[in-house]
Amino acid sequence: MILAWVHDVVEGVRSCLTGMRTTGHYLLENLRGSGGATAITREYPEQPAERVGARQRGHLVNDAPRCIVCHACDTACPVDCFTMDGERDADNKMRASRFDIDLSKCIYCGLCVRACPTDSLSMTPAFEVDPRHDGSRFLFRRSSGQLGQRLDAPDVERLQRLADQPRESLAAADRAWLDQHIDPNGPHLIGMYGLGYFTPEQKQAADAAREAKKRAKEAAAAAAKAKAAAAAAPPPAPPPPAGGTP
Amino acid sequence: MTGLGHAVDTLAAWLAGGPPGWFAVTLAVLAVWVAPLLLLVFPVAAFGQILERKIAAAIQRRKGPNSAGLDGPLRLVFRAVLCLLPRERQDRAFAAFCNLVPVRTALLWSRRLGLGQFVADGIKMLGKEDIVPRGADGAVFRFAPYLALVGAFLPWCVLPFAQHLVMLETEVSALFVLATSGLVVVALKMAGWGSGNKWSLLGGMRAVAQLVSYEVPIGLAVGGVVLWCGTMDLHAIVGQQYAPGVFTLLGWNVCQGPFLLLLLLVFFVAGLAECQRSPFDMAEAESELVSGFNTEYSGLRWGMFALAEYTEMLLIGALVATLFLGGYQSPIGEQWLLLLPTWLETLLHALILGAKTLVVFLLMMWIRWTLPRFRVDQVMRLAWLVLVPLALLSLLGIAVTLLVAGGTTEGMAYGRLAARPRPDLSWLPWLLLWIVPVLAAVVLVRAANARYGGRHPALRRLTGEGA
Amino acid sequence: MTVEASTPAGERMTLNMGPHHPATHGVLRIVVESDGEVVARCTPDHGYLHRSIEKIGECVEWPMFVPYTDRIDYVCAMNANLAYCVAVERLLASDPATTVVVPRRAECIRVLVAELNRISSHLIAVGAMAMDVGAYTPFLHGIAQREAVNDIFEKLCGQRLTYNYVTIGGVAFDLHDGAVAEIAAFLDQFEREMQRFNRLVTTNTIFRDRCAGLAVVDAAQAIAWGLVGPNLRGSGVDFDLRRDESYGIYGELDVRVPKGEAFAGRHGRQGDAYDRYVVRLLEIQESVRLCRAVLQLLPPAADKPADPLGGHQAEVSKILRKVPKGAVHVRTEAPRGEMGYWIVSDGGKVPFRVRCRTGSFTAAGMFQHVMRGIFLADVVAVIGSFDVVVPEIDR
Amino acid sequence: MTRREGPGDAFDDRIHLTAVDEFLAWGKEHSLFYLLFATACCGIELMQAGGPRYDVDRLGMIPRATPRQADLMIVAGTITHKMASRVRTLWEQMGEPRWVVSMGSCANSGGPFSKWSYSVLNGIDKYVPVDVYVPGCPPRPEALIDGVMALRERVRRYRTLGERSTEPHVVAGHEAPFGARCQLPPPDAPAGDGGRA
Amino acid sequence: MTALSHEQIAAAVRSVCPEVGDQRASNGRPFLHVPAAAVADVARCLRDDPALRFDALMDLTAVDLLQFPYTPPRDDIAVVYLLFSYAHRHKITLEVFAPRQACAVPSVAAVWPAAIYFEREVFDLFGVTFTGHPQLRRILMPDDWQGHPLRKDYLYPADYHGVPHLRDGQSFSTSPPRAEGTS
Repeated sequence: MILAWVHDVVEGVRSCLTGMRTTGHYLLENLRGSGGATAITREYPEQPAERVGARQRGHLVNDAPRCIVCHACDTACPVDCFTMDGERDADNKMRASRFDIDLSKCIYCGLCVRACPTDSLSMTPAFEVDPRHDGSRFLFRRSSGQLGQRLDAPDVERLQRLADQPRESLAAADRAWLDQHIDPNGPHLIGMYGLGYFTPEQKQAADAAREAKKRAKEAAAAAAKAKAAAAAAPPPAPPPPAGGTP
Repeated sequence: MTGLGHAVDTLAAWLAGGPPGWFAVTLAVLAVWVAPLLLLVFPVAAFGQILERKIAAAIQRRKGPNSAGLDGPLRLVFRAVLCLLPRERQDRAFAAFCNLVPVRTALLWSRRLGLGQFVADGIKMLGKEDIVPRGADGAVFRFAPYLALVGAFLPWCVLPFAQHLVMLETEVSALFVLATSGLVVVALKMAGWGSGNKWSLLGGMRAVAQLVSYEVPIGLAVGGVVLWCGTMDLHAIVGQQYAPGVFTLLGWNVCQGPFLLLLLLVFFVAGLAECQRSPFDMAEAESELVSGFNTEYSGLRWGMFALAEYTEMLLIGALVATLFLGGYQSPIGEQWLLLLPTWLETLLHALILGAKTLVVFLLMMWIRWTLPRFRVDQVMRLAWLVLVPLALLSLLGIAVTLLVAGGTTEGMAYGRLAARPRPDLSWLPWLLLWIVPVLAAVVLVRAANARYGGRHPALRRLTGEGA
Repeated sequence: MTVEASTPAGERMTLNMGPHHPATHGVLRIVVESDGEVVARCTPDHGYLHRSIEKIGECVEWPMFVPYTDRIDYVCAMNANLAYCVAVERLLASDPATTVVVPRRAECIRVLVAELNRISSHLIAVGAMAMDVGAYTPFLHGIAQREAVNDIFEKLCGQRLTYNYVTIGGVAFDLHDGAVAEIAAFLDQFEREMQRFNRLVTTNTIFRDRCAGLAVVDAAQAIAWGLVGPNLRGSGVDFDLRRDESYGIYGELDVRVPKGEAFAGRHGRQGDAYDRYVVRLLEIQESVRLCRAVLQLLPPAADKPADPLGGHQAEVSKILRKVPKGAVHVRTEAPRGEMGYWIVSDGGKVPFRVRCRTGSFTAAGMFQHVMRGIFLADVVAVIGSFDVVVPEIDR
Repeated sequence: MTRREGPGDAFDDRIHLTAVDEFLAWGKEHSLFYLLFATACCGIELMQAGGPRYDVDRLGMIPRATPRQADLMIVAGTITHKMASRVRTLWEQMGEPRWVVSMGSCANSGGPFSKWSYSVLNGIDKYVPVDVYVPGCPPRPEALIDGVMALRERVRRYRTLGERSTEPHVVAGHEAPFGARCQLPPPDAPAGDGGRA
Repeated sequence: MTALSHEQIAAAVRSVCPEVGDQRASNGRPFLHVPAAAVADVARCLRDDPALRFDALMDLTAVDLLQFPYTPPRDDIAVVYLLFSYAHRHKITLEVFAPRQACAVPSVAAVWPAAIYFEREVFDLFGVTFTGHPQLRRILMPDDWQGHPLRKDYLYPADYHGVPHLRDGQSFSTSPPRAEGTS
């Protein structure tokens, strides 16, 4: 029994000393400083954040000019964080007129990036979101009622301009306008990426051009049809009686 | 320095004209002794927290606090000095001042070393809401931190800092230390009970059980020293440890045979437990009891508990130094130190004691960040089944040594301390005193190892011993 | 080692441990009926993190569920991804028309990342256990090692925790440039660091004595209570799905299975908390060995670097529009033991039922059985030794 | 302590009150003890942030297990309906001044569980006022530190002695351009059986 | 250690409980259909028979068959027992149909203690009552939660204790419809 006691005490002391040797090793290494130090701290705010690799998923951004509004991302997204509108431009190609990503919902899973056929969606390594640094990537909180509101380029400019001023110094009209468009307590954190891709004039022009094209196409089709009808000698079968079933 | 005692007397006499005499004496003692001591011990204890965080960081491969420098307090001072200038000018002046190269360097280093951290922590605690929970016993809850501070502070009164720097010279100062440090028990119990929280209550209970148990090995360890030195006066114990010659450290108690060395270990371990340090921090075991007895404390009151803990750590360090490591004596060439002018000698002695305390203090931190925590029953088992038997064994050994030694001989006079009788040990018994118990211990350990063997092979593989 | 509670049931103190308690690994709540320091009875209360992932499985399409598997067990998301993907592949294989063949390189990468993630998961497990027992430093050293794994994963797939890397039919990306050398270098230094870790805490007598003889579960009990993985092996049952029901290329690898052998010697018993802890450490060693073996097996990358894994992802997503009708139960060995997916498909693009059986759930079921007559301080050690991760219990 | 009102008061600019306030705010800023409160995935990243690589101790942040001693609650992870009242209780147990960081998509808005889940609270801001939202799923520890730095900006403007500031919420690691005071939800949260206890 | 085939196991079970039916799922996975009343006896037999020795309950879960393309359609709740034998290394799947309205199944918690939690979970999420269970109460959802969420006809709550469940702007309030593509 005494031997067991002695063994326990001695082993206890020895193992504690072993532990202290291990920590002492770290202690000395790190107190000595850079040489041989095992401290792996990155002093983030002072030093820039580490960019580990190109695949890093810091933030989701959409390169709006390349987006064709195919909704592939929308379909692939498990959380439905996209809100997008598309418009046809002069060449009858789809372009994003609005592409919002609710960053408060986004789970950075990358499924949309994999689904994107034009590679317009991508994950950036940067995770800091600074609305003041990049106007094309702008974050607002909005309430659900405001989600449906459409902001055009001048609106966004106005939003950005007013953003840098303290609220107290704003005119009442401006303040009201803002309250109408964003809500700091709103649940949706919306990154407005492709905002205002069309100015109203551009949109009008594009619509007009597309309309003209469509009309021309229809006219051509009608002409072709008429020609074909004229060419076909036997008259078509009699139409079914009106009303379908008696 | 009897001068200080005179100062107390003079002040008391001067004050005695007005208020009643006891009040004057109290006031005088407060002014001359307590205030400076408070001003010395508590900032050091607060600084100990930063030290601890830095050490923990180094052990854990981190950097530790390095963003809070002294610029905050400095700006306050600046604003106070330039209070008549408009704010912008103050700012400009401050920026210009901070841009001076030496100031900038100093601020940079203060930040790197985290010097401002404990200022910031203290300031924050000051501004923190002082919560007394609804279910708490208000008076007990509020009073407990003060009591803890008092308990941690009182033992310092009898500690000899230098030959001439003892606040209270009594014949029974060792007993005084043991008695007053027991106040902390009450404080912790009050905190635990008064909080009206089950975790606090459990923490308080644990604290009481642990502290009361560990008073026993501590008492036995002190008793061993008292037995060896033949006095209960801490200052006399320090004087007893004086040895002539270059290597003054040969006279220290710790060199007086393996039993006193063992007692040092017992005292140190029990001291760790007394100040609730890991591995004995069951009373505030974070992963078990949320925060133990101080779960409900916020702000400054919590800060007081933390301060009390660090003060007590310092105290244990100082006691280890005083009882076993020659107190304020220098390890080599002590007799030359006595030839210096009194003020210089006092200063050096205080610094030496501080250094010894610091070493023990650092050791406690090192242990804290290395070892896991004991369980309740293990703590008790350690106290009663390991430390107490070891202490008793040492006491027995010391007693036998004293018997075997051929009576007593007149020791050395040390400074203003008179010579005291000491056990008559010539070199051969001294050598035997070391060799015989150590040999016995080695034999016992080898036998135990042979009987119970080593670890499981898998564990050896894990630690790389097998390879 | 159990202690009898002497106070009668009516006079005991009821302690609410959690849902916010520093040692309950998240939001586990355990109602402890204690007689002073002794636990007389404890009742776990779950569901504080019940996120209805199984319901979500019935709502989202087959590939869209993969990110959710990350969140079933975020400590080892790769293994969780793998479990689901293997199950879906097994389901697809029931019809030759929809069978998906995973390219060999992808299989190797899967095993590689699964084993790396097992390492990092066990690091959390053992580190957290050490922290619960009061040693904070080993936990942070474990975290430091985990950072290295995270770095590798972040380079590989861009995320540090919820990877969404293993996909149905393969993996999302090929290994990044220099990955093999990087992983090999990591493994080397990791082994050295683990030795220091073990010297610091595993062989520490205080730690050992706190875990030895604590919450002993013998083999029959472990099986009956449905313990799996390291908890089961800690009780001495020699069973590992990687070896005994191998999936992927585990069949080609020589998986050695450590099991509990009363590592604490005369202080402990087989199946105590210390055994479970040490088995995890031994599994870390085994995973290191497996990683090295896989690196040897790894076939060269395909010619087209952008499309390295057979280029059948588009095809797979087409297949996943119409998954054959039927049910499948596939279990894989995650760090917390068997992760069994019971998947029912009604032939559509959305699963009809996704059931995920996890190791922590049954381990948590065992709590009220083993947490009786132990000390209050041991409650956290027991939780740590079973290595429960709360979302795995609650899902 | 009384304080003169009025924006243009020169006395305010010079008197020590502001200086002391500034000093107190400096202390708070550099000593944000955070509540050790982690529910899900983000909790692991929170641990990693406290770990050697990111080391928030550097910024004077140490974890506290009890809400009484914490200044900052980092809501890391999914909050379910069952848990939400506990979060509220914890928040109520913290002493003033206190701050809340919502970490990750789940705490911000329910994130991946906002659409199909029946049991997840869609955003912790329904229960406690949030100062900083950190996006990410989970956010990198660096992103968390980024959010904490934004919070420190906010703490710097906290006035202990003078008038309390009416700062807007902070969004995504940076302050919202415009904001109102944080509005507390009605304290209807059932007390449950002790959130922390 | 001799692993038995599915047919052998089925035969052994049928000798205890003749009503046990056998079915092969479309992907070739065999089930044993056990009448609800007999499941505890069958379970005991499966565990205790030395040739079978199903000592482990791998999983116990349920499927709501309400929208499953069965012909004819049925709305039962199928409780599924996945058994494994560590001794013999063989597996079997039991399926029990419990009628939707009064779904009660005998508990197997006395046979495999692991079932305590599994059955509580199935009770919580599917509303299947396990008779003879020692502590049958909700395990994941709060005690005052309405309904059993994993049933296919479960209605999402509008709020819980006054806190709205749905984000403003979310519109659905019923169980999500089956996506197209299902038959």
